[in-house]
Amino acid sequence: MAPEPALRLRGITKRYGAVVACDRVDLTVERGEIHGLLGENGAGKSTLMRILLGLEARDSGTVERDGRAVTVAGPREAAALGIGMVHQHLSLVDPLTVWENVVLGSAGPVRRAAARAEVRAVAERYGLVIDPDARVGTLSAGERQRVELLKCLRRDPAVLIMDEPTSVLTAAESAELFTVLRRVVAAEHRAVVLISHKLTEITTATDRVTVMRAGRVVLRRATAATTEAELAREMVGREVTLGAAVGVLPNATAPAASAASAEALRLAGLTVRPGLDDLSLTVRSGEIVGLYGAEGNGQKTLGDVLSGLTVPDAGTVEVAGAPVDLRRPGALSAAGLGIVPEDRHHAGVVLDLSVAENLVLTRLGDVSGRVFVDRRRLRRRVRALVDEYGITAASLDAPLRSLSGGNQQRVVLARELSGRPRVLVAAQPSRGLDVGAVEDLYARLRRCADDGIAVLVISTEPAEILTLTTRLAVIFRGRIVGELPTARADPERLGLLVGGAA
Amino acid sequence: MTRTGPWLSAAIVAAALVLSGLLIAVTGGSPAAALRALVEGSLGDAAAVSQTLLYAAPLMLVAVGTCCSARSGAFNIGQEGQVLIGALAGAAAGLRLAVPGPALALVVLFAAALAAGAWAWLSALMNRLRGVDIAVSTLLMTFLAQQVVAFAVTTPWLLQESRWGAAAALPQSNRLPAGALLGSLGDHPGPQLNLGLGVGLVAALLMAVALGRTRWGFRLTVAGLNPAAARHAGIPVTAVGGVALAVSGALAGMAGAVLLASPLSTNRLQPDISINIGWDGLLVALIARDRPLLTIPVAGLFAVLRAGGSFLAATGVPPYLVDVVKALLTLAFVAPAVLRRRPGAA
Amino acid sequence: MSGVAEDLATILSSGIRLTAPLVFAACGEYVAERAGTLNVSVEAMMLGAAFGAIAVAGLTGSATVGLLAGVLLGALVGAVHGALSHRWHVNTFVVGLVLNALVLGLTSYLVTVGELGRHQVAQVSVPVLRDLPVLGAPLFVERWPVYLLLALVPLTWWLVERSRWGLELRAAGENPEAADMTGIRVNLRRRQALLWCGALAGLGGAYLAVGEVGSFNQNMTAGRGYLVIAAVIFGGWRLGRTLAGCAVFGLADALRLALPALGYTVNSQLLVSAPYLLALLAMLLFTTRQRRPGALARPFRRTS
Amino acid sequence: ACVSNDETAAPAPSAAPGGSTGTLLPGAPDVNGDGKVVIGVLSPGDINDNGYYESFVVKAEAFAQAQDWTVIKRGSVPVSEALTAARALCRQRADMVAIGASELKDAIPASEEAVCARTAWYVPSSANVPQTPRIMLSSDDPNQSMLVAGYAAGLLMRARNTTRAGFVTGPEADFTKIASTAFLAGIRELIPGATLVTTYTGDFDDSGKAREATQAQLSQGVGAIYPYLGGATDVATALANSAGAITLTPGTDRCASTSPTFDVSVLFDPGDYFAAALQLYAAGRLEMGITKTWQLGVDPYPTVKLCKGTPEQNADLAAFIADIGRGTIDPAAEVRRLGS
Ligand SMILES: Nc1ncnc2c1ncn2[C@@H]1O[C@H](COP(=O)(O)OP(=O)(O)OP(=O)(O)O)[C@@H](O)[C@H]1O
Ligand SMILES: Nc1ncnc2c1ncn2[C@@H]1O[C@H](COP(=O)(O)OP(=O)(O)OP(=O)(O)O)[C@@H](O)[C@H]1O
Ligand SMILES: [Mg+2]
Ligand SMILES: [Mg+2]
Repeated sequence: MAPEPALRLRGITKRYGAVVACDRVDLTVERGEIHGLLGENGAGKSTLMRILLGLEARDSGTVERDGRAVTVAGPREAAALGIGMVHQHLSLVDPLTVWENVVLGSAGPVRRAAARAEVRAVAERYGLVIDPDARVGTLSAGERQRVELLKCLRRDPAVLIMDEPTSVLTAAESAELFTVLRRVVAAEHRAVVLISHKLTEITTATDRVTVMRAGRVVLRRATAATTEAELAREMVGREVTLGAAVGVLPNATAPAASAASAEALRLAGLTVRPGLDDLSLTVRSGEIVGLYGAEGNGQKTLGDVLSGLTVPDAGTVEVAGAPVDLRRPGALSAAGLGIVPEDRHHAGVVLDLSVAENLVLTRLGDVSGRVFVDRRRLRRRVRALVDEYGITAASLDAPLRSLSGGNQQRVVLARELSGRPRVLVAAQPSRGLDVGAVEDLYARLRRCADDGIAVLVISTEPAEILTLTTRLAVIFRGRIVGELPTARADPERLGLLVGGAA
Repeated sequence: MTRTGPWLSAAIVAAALVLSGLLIAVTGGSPAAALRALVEGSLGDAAAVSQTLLYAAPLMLVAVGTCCSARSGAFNIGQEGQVLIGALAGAAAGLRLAVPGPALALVVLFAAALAAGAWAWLSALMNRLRGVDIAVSTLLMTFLAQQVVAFAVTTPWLLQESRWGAAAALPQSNRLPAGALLGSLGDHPGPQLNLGLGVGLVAALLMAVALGRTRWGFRLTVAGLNPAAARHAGIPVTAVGGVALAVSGALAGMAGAVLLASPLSTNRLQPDISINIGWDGLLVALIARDRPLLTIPVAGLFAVLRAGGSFLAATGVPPYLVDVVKALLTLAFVAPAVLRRRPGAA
Repeated sequence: MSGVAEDLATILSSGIRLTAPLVFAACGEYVAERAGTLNVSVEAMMLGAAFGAIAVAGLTGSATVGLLAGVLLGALVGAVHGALSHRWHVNTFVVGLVLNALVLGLTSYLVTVGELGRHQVAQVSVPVLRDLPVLGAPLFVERWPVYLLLALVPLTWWLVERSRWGLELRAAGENPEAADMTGIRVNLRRRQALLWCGALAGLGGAYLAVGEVGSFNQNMTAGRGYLVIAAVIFGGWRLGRTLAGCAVFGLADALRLALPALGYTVNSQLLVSAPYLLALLAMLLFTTRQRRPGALARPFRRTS
Repeated sequence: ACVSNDETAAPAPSAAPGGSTGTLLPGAPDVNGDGKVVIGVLSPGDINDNGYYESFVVKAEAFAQAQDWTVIKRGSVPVSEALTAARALCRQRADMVAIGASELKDAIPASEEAVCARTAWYVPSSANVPQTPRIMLSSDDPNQSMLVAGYAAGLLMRARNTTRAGFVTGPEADFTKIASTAFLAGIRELIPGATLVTTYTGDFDDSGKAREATQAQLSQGVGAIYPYLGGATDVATALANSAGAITLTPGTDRCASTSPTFDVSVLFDPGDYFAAALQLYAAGRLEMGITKTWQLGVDPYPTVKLCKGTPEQNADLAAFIADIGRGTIDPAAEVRRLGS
């Protein structure tokens, strides 16, 4: 008789309010296979895995391990069932050492010597070299990822879930990781679920693949029987050229900025330790420049600098030819730089304030006298913005928290553009947006460029970069390692650059 | 927000009161008599109401200040010390400055606000320079303030009371001159309205307007709710927090001056001049959910307990009961807020 | 010269007696803070326990039973604090201050109701060792609960630094989100840490009552709980330095009380404020080297 | 821009005149004529301290109970709330407001107010409270009792051949300094080279600290300990007992106490003075506007007694007390001569 699959999910459904993150999802993972799980942002992949791990309660559906229906109350129970996960957002505790982090989730007494020896042994077995006594806070992104892997592998999981494990790794590191995974699967007969946005990775490393879209499974196939083009099409829901994988207007219509147009944003020698290392970049008016790179290479720090959250150790930022005093709060905004931050909840909006208040957050001076906020002027302005950007909200006074992600994003964009900036920086702008919203967003960014605004798009998505930008720069370990016109780029070239092989 | 909130609050408050009643009964007292004494002492006649209003004023001032700092995200718990520093500065100004007549009362208020504001701002400074927790430093500085005042009133060349003859001088200052005192409308035992209450009410109103209607208030609120977004929006978060903390300290200091210069005290600086008004004011702000106008009724409630507490002795119930009731009431008011916040957060 | 030795012995033994209650409570507070709770209710734990110890000793006639009751009462305060701030997420400072006010009010109230009397646990003096010069009397003639410290301090260290519970506790105090992902019940660990804190602070308060003093009077802890918080901050969240902080505070007090007898005078206000000043200074001077728990005083609720 | 403190300083004490200028309150003891007699007592200290503050209340209660009067007692009144607390008593129709110690003297202005118009006032003083027409002052001279306390301690110390004594008290305030100085002077009457160690713990009620201060003094070989304390008295005394030191009481007669034990009872018990006043009050003969000055050696209180004195010691002490009573010894001068 055929062995039961290592893992079988049936009819898993999860709702967050009006959002159906997972909609009757079925997923089967056999022993001895690497199973690719694919889907655009917000398709519900992570949610599905969190449910599997017991971090989230499912609304309905069943989970079977080796043919037995199980209930998973939490990560610890999952571990007992042989399910381990390497998280997309690292679950490491910085001040603890590597070995302490590795043994953190297990039970029983802590035996120092044994634990360290074990960490060494596991590390050796999988080729993940690391010092067990190092403090995790001092490690690089790649090393942290290794710790995260070790933490999971140490428990000998029968089912190993990896949520975008390569997003912070170099190409070489990724290749090494897949070798390890291959060995784990072949020799030890484990099952692996690999979540990734990188189509190449999926096609080369997996045996079978499942594609999700908007919470539903739309494709289930042996990897050998599919192509990257098909996967991309299924993921997005329409025919796409790989160069514009997100499925919006092809890039051709974007006007190339003439070299003659003015330099609107000039970053020179920006250094933040750790994070940025002598980063220099120029964006001209009317140009959309993409800053591409694997996650964890300094994009976040750059975003923080341009949001005014971090003062760089060295380097200057010039807007429209004038240097900006970065120590003065709000100086960048005053100089004409608008920014849609990567983590909107963190730096973009105040969830407990109303839609109206969020819309005037950075331009308070425009709607108030010397002392008092002019409510009438505020409402007039806010109503205009809401209409112009098509923001859907129950009322202007509703707390921003009650808006959907797409609408929150629109609020930020509307606010930043309402100041008529010369430069617009958008960090991971499509993250968490559905296709329609992305289309709308891209159209708006293009229009900005057409209006003579210099646009800088910071993104980890090759598709986004290839679709949207006219010129791209690749960031690696906090510095720019290559710049080229987008027309001359293709995914392979980007893949090479991203690993620092410029 | 659900409709059950007020009912739940009422139920839990009732539970707190029943618990206090049980405490009295178990220890051999009469809960009914205690309740009657509390009401009579605080609301029974004109003098009682006047007394209650006298207590309400400094409580309100402390609480209004606490609203301001809490909204900015700076969690000040050193009000008791700030009240003391305010009283100290007020006494020094009132006793040492040769300002004529009622103007001196203003000088006393101003000096108290200035000194306590600066004292509180030190915590903001430590936070800015070395990341010292505001809650921790304001708490520790309360104990320093107590010693500073104790030193001032036991040191003859500072503020210790002038000695007459060979008799012992107590650890206290001289009485403030009449010009330094806050005037009252009416006099004991009739209805008496002290200027201090006016100061408290005006502070509450101004703070409500400032927080709700002005640019400053808006920026402060944003800084408190989301510092990162605030910094991005060009709001100097640490400076705003520092100002809020200083304002909070200044209002607590003013409460100290009101204690010192109103008929509530003996108009001398004494080590126990703050009579826990700082701690209580913090609780008032907490129950009022950091809304300045709500502090008015809540301060009133606490003032009722305080004024009524002085009548408890007659029933044989130890006045410490009032402290127990206050603590239980605070817990009662805080608990439903928690239950209510739950569904929203999911 | 023997005069100097005697003086030293006097100050030392007095210092140990003044330090011991602080050390008990500091071992508790240290654990609570490592788990992420800046617990202000130590004062309530100590005072409640001091009252409970004497009251129960009076009821049962046994000071030892009183001591145990103190431990339980302290833990009870810890449990209430934990439930309020780590189950219902009420601001932990507010909970602490309210509990302090509540316990002070309650004990002051109850102490007026009945006579409590005097109860004291036995003194142990270790033969031979007690005759050592200078250190003999201070170290080897003590009320027996003091010797519990010989086990409790290493136990506290072991629990936090070596046990799984402590590892999880530290993770909960440093990065609750990551700990949660790993399957650690953050708020449960924090509540447990508060229970431990309550039990030990309770032991400290009970020791003060039935060990050192032998009776209870109103507000008898007189701010010792706040001193303990200052000690943990002064110690930069390391157990050794925290206890050193307690010793400094205890010895400073001992010195203040002994100096007049030795013929010196000192400014008492300055000495009384010294611990708080020292704690503030320690924070101002050593911030970079401190191991302040990353999520100290930050509540944890699972959201994503 | 500074003016001197003196502008606001209290007036010089008026010499206490004899009984003749006082006024009798009509209707006493039911001064307010409501058919009940209510005595309101305010104390700045802990009224369960087993000592000075408690005694005041206990004596009042004992007397009132016998007369079927009501007593309202409030302990631990913050000094800054003295006035407020006194007014509250008047509003509760107290016939007499009695103040436990002169720290609460700022309550006195209430006696002039309309609410307290029909109320008798009893205020203890040690020459630091000015006389007003509406209060009865009960005054003693701490120099007298403390000098004699020192003398009594000196008698016992001489017998034991010790010259060092200790004085443990709470805050470092004027009245504690004065007490300690007079105590030392008293010892030196008998032992000219005697020394006194004074330790201020900062708090009359912090037992833990009082104990350590006592311990430090005992280790320095003091032969007599005066725990001039409140709630912490018993703890300090018990420790002194265990070291076999001579002990004295801070105000009340505790010769009968067995745990702890005292060798000298220093009696300046506010309760005794108050009981005497209440006696007059009950008879309607308590006058306001006068000062009753309690003279050591003349009145039964204040006084000092040896709990286990030999007949010679008792006689010595009695003679010394009598000398003070006759005025042959001027305590103030003695304190100036010997106290430093
Ligand atoms: N706690 C939550 N509350 C509300 N909505 C949520 C929550 N968690 C996830 N969602 C929503 O559920 C949907 C699925 O999210 P999920 O994180 O599973 O996406 P994903 O496929 O992992 O995307 P990505 O590729 O960006 O990681 C998204 O629309 C997201 O906004
Ligand atoms: N917690 C909430 N309280 C009140 N209203 C809410 C809440 N969550 C969502 N809503 C409302 O429900 C509506 C639907 O939300 P949903 O997240 O499905 O929007 P959406 O259609 O997916 O938008 P977008 O495409 O912009 O993400 C929104 O308009 C939002 O205002
Ligand atoms: Mg995901
Ligand atoms: Mg009457």
